[in-house]
Amino acid sequence: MMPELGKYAETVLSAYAVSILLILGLVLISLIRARHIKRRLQEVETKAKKHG
Amino acid sequence: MGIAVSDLAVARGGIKVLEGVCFALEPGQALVLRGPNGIGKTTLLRTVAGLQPPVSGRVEMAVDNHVYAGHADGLKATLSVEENLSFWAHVFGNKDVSDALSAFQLTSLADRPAGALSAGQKRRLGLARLLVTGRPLWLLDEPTVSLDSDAVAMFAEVIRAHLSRGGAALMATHIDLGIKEASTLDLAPFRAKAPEPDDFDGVFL
Amino acid sequence: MIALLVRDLKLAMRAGGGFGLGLAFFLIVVTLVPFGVGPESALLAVIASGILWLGALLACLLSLDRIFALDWEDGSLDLLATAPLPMEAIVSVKALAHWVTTGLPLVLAAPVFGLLLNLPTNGYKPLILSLILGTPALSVIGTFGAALTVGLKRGGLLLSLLVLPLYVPTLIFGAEVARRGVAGLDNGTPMLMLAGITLGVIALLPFASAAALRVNLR
Amino acid sequence: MNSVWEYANPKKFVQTTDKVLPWVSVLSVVALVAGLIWGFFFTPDDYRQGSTVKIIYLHVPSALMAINAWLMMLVASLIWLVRRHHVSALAARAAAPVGLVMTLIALLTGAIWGQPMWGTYWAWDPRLTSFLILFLFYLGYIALWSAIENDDTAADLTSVLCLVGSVFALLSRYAVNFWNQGLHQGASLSLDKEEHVADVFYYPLLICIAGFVLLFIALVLLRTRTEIRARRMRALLARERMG
Repeated sequence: MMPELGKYAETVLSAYAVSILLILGLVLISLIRARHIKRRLQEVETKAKKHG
Repeated sequence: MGIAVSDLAVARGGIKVLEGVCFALEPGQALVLRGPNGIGKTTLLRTVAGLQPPVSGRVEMAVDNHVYAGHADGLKATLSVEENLSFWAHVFGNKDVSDALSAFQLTSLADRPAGALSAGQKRRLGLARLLVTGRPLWLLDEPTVSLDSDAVAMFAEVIRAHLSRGGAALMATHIDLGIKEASTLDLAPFRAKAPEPDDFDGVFL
Repeated sequence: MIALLVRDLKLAMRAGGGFGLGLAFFLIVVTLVPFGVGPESALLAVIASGILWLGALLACLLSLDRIFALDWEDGSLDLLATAPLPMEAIVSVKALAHWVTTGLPLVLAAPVFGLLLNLPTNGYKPLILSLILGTPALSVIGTFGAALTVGLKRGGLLLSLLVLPLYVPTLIFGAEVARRGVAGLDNGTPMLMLAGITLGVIALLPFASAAALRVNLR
Repeated sequence: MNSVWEYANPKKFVQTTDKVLPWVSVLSVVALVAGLIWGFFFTPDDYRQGSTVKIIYLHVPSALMAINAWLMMLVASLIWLVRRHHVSALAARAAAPVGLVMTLIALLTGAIWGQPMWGTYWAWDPRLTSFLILFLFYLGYIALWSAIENDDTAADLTSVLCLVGSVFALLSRYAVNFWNQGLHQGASLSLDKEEHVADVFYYPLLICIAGFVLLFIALVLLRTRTEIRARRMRALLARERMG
């Protein structure tokens, strides 16, 4: 399955690993923050409506 | 010469604090803004002075007509009293500062560095700046802070003289200056209503 | 406008630090470099012009946050904004005052510091010329950074982060003029570029600085 | 209400992106996975660069997006300054960290590729240097956003910085080219030479670029929604404090 990367295997694999990790990290942080803020906003909104 | 404010709304920190403010000021008149802390007196004065844009409404007055004096006096501690004053006189295109010095009884302190003045003396120097600008409309934010009763009387005298020369003054203060010409505007009725929380609109609230 | 310039210069003189501090910092940088790279005069001669440019840039950076901070704290900035001076003129005068108190002394001191770093004799003229042409741009760009960060509590570090990338073109062309001068090459092109950048920022950046300052005052 | 500006209303924006976002996300994942798998497993090695040529599928799209993200921020800043649409300012804010990560990927993959090709991780190649400077611009922009408390002030100041920064970024690009023209004479050491890229490399590369573009759009939409909500939350809290 793995293609023959030859003597540059380390280079290519590390480039892919670094990039994919960075992208996944960014996506993950964005998603977590999106959910967090969404929940906090709901809390604040219900509170604001209760007090008028 | 005068100033006309119509249906003005002002915001502090992105939140509307006052709305529907209307008043007009003719030469020779003074208007005292009153209201509890946080109602937006400073914000209103800064908006009228052109330091911040109004949320809505209009401020109509001639250009280069007004001078603003805020909480801070804008004094340089290392410059002398006279140097401080003559700097502002030059900025406003004037030269003579002796009248302003004597009006606030600062002549004897003229050579002293502003940093060596007491709080009340500093305030007097800050107010003396109004006289060297030669502007007819004064926008004053709490002008009597840290002044003793003598100095307040001194200041009231200066205001009266200014009004009689055809000037005008808009000020926020808690102290009664005993100026007959001055009318009072209570800002409490203009407090902005909080928008409905459901109003998820262009400005978020 | 002249009154404002005179006042700022007076304040810089009386506060004591205005003229001296930047120069002292420049001297320290120049003194420390040989400790870092070794005392060989041949090596120092090669890097002298670059070090002098970097030192001038850093010394300039050091005093940027004072351009507006003091006037902001004591309320003069509010009063100046309502005075009959256009904001663009205020920021230009502030930049000029900053250049007179830091850039100009650095230009004048550079030959002395060049001696310390064993700058080749044919390098003095292009170095001084490039500093004269380039340091005004540093002050004007720095004034823009100071206008952006004037109201912030810990603005100093942020100011450096914002301003240093903007200094890149000036530094590149300025140091290139000096370096080519030392190497005896033709430095007409970078000289023109440097002058172009300086004139461009003097003409255009005050509008951005004034806009930023107005936003910060409201 | 049938203009584009309709979507500048925060509520309308959130409602619309509710429908659009899932599609964009799925498409971006499909394109990225397809493009990268095609590129990684099913393309031949370059005769000169060997298997390192596979890095091109990450390096070129991320470098493109690093620049395009800044351009998008520039346009959004201009829209904010001219038309005062809050969503526009928040979109610029949302895009900056994405652009930063793209720049970082471009830098890192470039450096990793450079090690076997140039024998060093870092060379002051004009292109690499330009991206390093771009990285600094992103850092400054993000730092300024997070340092200012008032949202409108922050939006105004970062927009001005973005405009000025764009001009200086172009100047720097030119300056850096000028500065290092003599050192790497002749040999083109840059990865980006699409002109010479053969078809075998070209089609997977196109799909990867499309994937990165879609990923950028999805992330910016998601993050803009978050910023809108955070902004509304701050407004509600401030309203509460005002009493």
